Amino acid sequence: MPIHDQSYRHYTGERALHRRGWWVIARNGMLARLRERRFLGLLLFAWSPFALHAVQLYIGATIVRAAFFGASEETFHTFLAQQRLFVFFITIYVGAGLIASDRQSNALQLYLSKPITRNAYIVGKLLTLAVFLAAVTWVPAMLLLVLQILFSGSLDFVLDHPRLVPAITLAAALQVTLAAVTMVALSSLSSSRRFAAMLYAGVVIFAGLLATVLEAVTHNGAWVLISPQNTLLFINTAIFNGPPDNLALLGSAGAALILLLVASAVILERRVRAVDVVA
Amino acid sequence: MIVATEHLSKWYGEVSGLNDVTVTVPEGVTGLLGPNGAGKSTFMKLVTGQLRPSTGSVRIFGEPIWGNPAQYRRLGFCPEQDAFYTNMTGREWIEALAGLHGMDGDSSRAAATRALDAVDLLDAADRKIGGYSKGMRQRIKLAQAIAHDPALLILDEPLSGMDPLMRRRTIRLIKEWARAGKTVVVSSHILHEIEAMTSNILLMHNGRIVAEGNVHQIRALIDEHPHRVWIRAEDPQAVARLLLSGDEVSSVKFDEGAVIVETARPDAFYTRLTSLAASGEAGAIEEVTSPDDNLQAVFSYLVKE
Amino acid sequence: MFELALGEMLWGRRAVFMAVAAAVPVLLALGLRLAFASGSATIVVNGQHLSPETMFGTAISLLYLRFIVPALGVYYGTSMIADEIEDKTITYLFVRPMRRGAIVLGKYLAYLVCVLAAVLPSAALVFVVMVPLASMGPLVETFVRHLEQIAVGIAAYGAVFVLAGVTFKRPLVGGLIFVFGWEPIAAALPGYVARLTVAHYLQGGIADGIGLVLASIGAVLLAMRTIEQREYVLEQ
Amino acid sequence: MNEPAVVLDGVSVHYGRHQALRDITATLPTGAIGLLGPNGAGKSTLIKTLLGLVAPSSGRMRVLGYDVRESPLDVRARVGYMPESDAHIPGMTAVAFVAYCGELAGLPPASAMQRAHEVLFYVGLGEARYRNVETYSTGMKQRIKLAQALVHDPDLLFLDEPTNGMDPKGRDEMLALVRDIATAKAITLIFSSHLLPDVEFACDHVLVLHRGALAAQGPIATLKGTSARVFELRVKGATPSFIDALRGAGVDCDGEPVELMRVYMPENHRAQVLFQIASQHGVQIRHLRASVPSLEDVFARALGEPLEVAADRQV
Repeated sequence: MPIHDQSYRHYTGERALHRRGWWVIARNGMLARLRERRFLGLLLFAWSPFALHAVQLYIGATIVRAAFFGASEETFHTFLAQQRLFVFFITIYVGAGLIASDRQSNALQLYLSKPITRNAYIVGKLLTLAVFLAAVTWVPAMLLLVLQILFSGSLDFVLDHPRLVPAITLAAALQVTLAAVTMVALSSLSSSRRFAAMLYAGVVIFAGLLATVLEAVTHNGAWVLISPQNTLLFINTAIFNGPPDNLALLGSAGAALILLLVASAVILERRVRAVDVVA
Repeated sequence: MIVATEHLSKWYGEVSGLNDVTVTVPEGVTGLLGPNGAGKSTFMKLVTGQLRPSTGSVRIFGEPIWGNPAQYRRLGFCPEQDAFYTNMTGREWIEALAGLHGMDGDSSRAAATRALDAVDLLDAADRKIGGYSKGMRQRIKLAQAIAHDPALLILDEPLSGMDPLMRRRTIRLIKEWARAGKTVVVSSHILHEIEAMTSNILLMHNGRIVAEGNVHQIRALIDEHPHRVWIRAEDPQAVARLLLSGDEVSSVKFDEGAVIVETARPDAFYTRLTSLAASGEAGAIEEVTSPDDNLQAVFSYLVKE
Repeated sequence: MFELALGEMLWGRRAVFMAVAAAVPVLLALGLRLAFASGSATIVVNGQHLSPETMFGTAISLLYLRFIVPALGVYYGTSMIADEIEDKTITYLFVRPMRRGAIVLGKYLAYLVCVLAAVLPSAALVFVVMVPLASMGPLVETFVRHLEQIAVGIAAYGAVFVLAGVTFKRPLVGGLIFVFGWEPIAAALPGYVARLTVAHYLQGGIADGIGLVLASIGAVLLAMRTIEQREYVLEQ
Repeated sequence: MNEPAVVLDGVSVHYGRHQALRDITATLPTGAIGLLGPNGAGKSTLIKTLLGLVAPSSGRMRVLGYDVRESPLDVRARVGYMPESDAHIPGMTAVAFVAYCGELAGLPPASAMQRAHEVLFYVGLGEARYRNVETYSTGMKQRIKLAQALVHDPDLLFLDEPTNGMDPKGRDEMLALVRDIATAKAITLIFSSHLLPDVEFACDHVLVLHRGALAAQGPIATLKGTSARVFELRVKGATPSFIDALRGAGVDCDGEPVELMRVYMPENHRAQVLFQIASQHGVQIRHLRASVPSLEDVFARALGEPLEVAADRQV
């Protein structure tokens, strides 16, 4: 056919039916964020404690052989606790608009009209946030471990502390999952990014404040349960330093976190729908 | 004249919204047309006193509108944007706005009921506007414009979002208001709906008035597009032969069962055609129409992009 | 216009915000009162044992005058007109046969009535809860003085931010910076700088109070004139 | 593809107590189908049900040969959906947005990007394809919604009010696109709109819903039926005596002479009579046409509304 049809042509290429929709969403979400210079600045800033610790390890391993500079299980525990601040900022920066902006621009019905399941959409959005959170918690922590081994020139540090790697992984996983799931759930509640961000910030700060104040005033540890942040800290301490004397509190702390995750899942299931049932 | 402007212009910084418009709007329904960005909404905002003219003047009922709120007693405006107090019910909203016209409790309630009945929203009157469908929101907007029984109505895209039945009912409503002596200016992108309401138009493009008045008169004046007439007849060839004998016809084309004639002098041509059809000389002539004597054609001829 | 504005104040997030602003101090007062009653915690500030009465004085000036009253003023003042413009519902009010200034006046008065009705009782409640019955006598006089300050503060902040709301495009952010950024700094700076804030006159005596009320009326009138002069181009 | 695109068998949908769809049974042929109905008649519910986003309480549906309930993903992979309201994914350029939709529909990244460019040119957004979608005008937003529905080359396309909010030129171009897609590209098209002339221009088959039930269905031509002895007449130089003469000859007419009049011809009369009366009174007949019932009349009749013709007479 000498004159080719310039208008619409049918697609004859490859078409993988059940492509991993969630990976497409996550990858696109992450790339969109990585293009923003401000966010790269935030990520870099989030790695500054890592640099500090690295220098500390270097000094510990070379100059004065002072034990206090060397790594110990506690350094990783405090490192993860310190990263809490950056987890908070990144969760809000990346997470607040994840579903809220889609609702505001009506993108949700576009997503759902594509051959992806609702769960794929939710997992894709969760992954976008979780990957960045892991990048400022688990990844730097493991890197510190590797540095420690390199500097000390022997594997015995890891051998002496067999429980260290699983502990770091578990603690980081808990921190990332809790932040990601709750933030994405809050993001699905409204169509305004700012509202979701304020809600998350309000809950974390207010609950944290209240819990610490009441604990100080009443000298009773149980108040930790009302703030997800403090509960997480309590559990992470248990992970690193072994079970605390008050076992019952540890159990209820675990239950509180699970309850929070389940509640978020229910919110997500109800809010990510093709039809908002208008009475 | 109800609405009159003289050398009216409006500039937003360097962007020109309206450019030296001198126009008068007669009684009855007038269709305000033009592509996006032609200056229609700027024109309406000037006529309803929401914007101050940069140069020139705009008067309704002979008096300027900007900074002269008394005029709003006789003016009803239905804006295009979808903006409401979603927590109020339809009735409450209309009554509150009617109240702002200085009506006391009872008369504003009566006015509200009248207006809601006119737009067929009485049954949904006590539901919150937040729960209204797009079509119902459009009708409640119309209701607030007519509640105080104004003599001049400016409607910006009044039919958008309405379903076909509601469209037809609203078109009939607008024609009734016009018959009842109100002057109505309707802006719309849906040309066949304007045609159903009126044949008096105001065509704008690039901030200027391109044409105003009766569509058919305007069509007749567009000389670079000679008047085209489509005639369905038993024997199109015979009709063509007879018509060619006169000098009004400039070209002839054939369509199955019909002949299409172009003429530069429509009056002379139509008179001859009517008598030819009456005499039956060229056989029976069943239908006569002019495919491009309508708003769509006028619009596309005058608004060349 | 006043009824319409009153109606708008009492539904949706505006009412919630006001209720929270009024309720939080009362809750705090109750919490502290409980703490005192149970005796389990005594708050010692720089060595001197704080009694409830003095607590109440600082609570009023710090909590109300420096935080709640300006916050309400900023939120309602700026959003009064700016919200309607952003939502594009202002058009319906502009095409009514009344001076546009009436819109500002109606809304301002509705704001005054609602906020006074919420904040003053809350302050009274805090007073009753915090100050034990016995030593209430002498304090009543200063309490009334505090209530006046709060009322004038509400009027002043409201007026200033109504004016801001009518003139600027993004008044809320500017307002917040003014209240929580500029005012505390200015108070610390020497000389006349402090005079450039509302807070300064609030602390002052009766003369300053009256001056402030007059200034508020002036601000509202100016806001009314501005809204009549300006053109509000509601972009698509 | 001759087997029907969509088959609905007794489909009903409930939202809590409210019954959105009531036992719909219909077979939609390939080609362009108009989906009509007043607000709240269940149009968007039907589309969402066919997309497998809403589970029907009863009945079965087959779309493009797939059973919607069993393999919703297969259906949505072969279907394109252009939503009614403004819908875009925030913060992306047009070409990135359309390519992203292509990937979500199952195309590998490279093909998705290539298809995105092609489809954007087809809908007339060639030059603006690198601009951010938020900067688009209403007309351009409608076009990009069509582009994202076409990127994965669907066999069935749902268009919800595609010409909404566009100016006349934009609407003509969109309608030309829609007609080209349905006819030249052999893609079946379900076109939901309130603008009946648009539907009439683009579609040849129609489905009318009313309060969740099927009010009418079938090719537009047959639904319209033949024209009664009603003519549209517009004259120039009309005089009252002309009108009386018309009525005298048993030809009833209403409407204002200067506008379009409706003329009811008695059985035995032919059009010639009108011409004769007109020429006797020196009146030019500028427009005389058998008044073919419009899609609006079909719509009104399906919903049990009084016919336009009859309705006008009462006023």
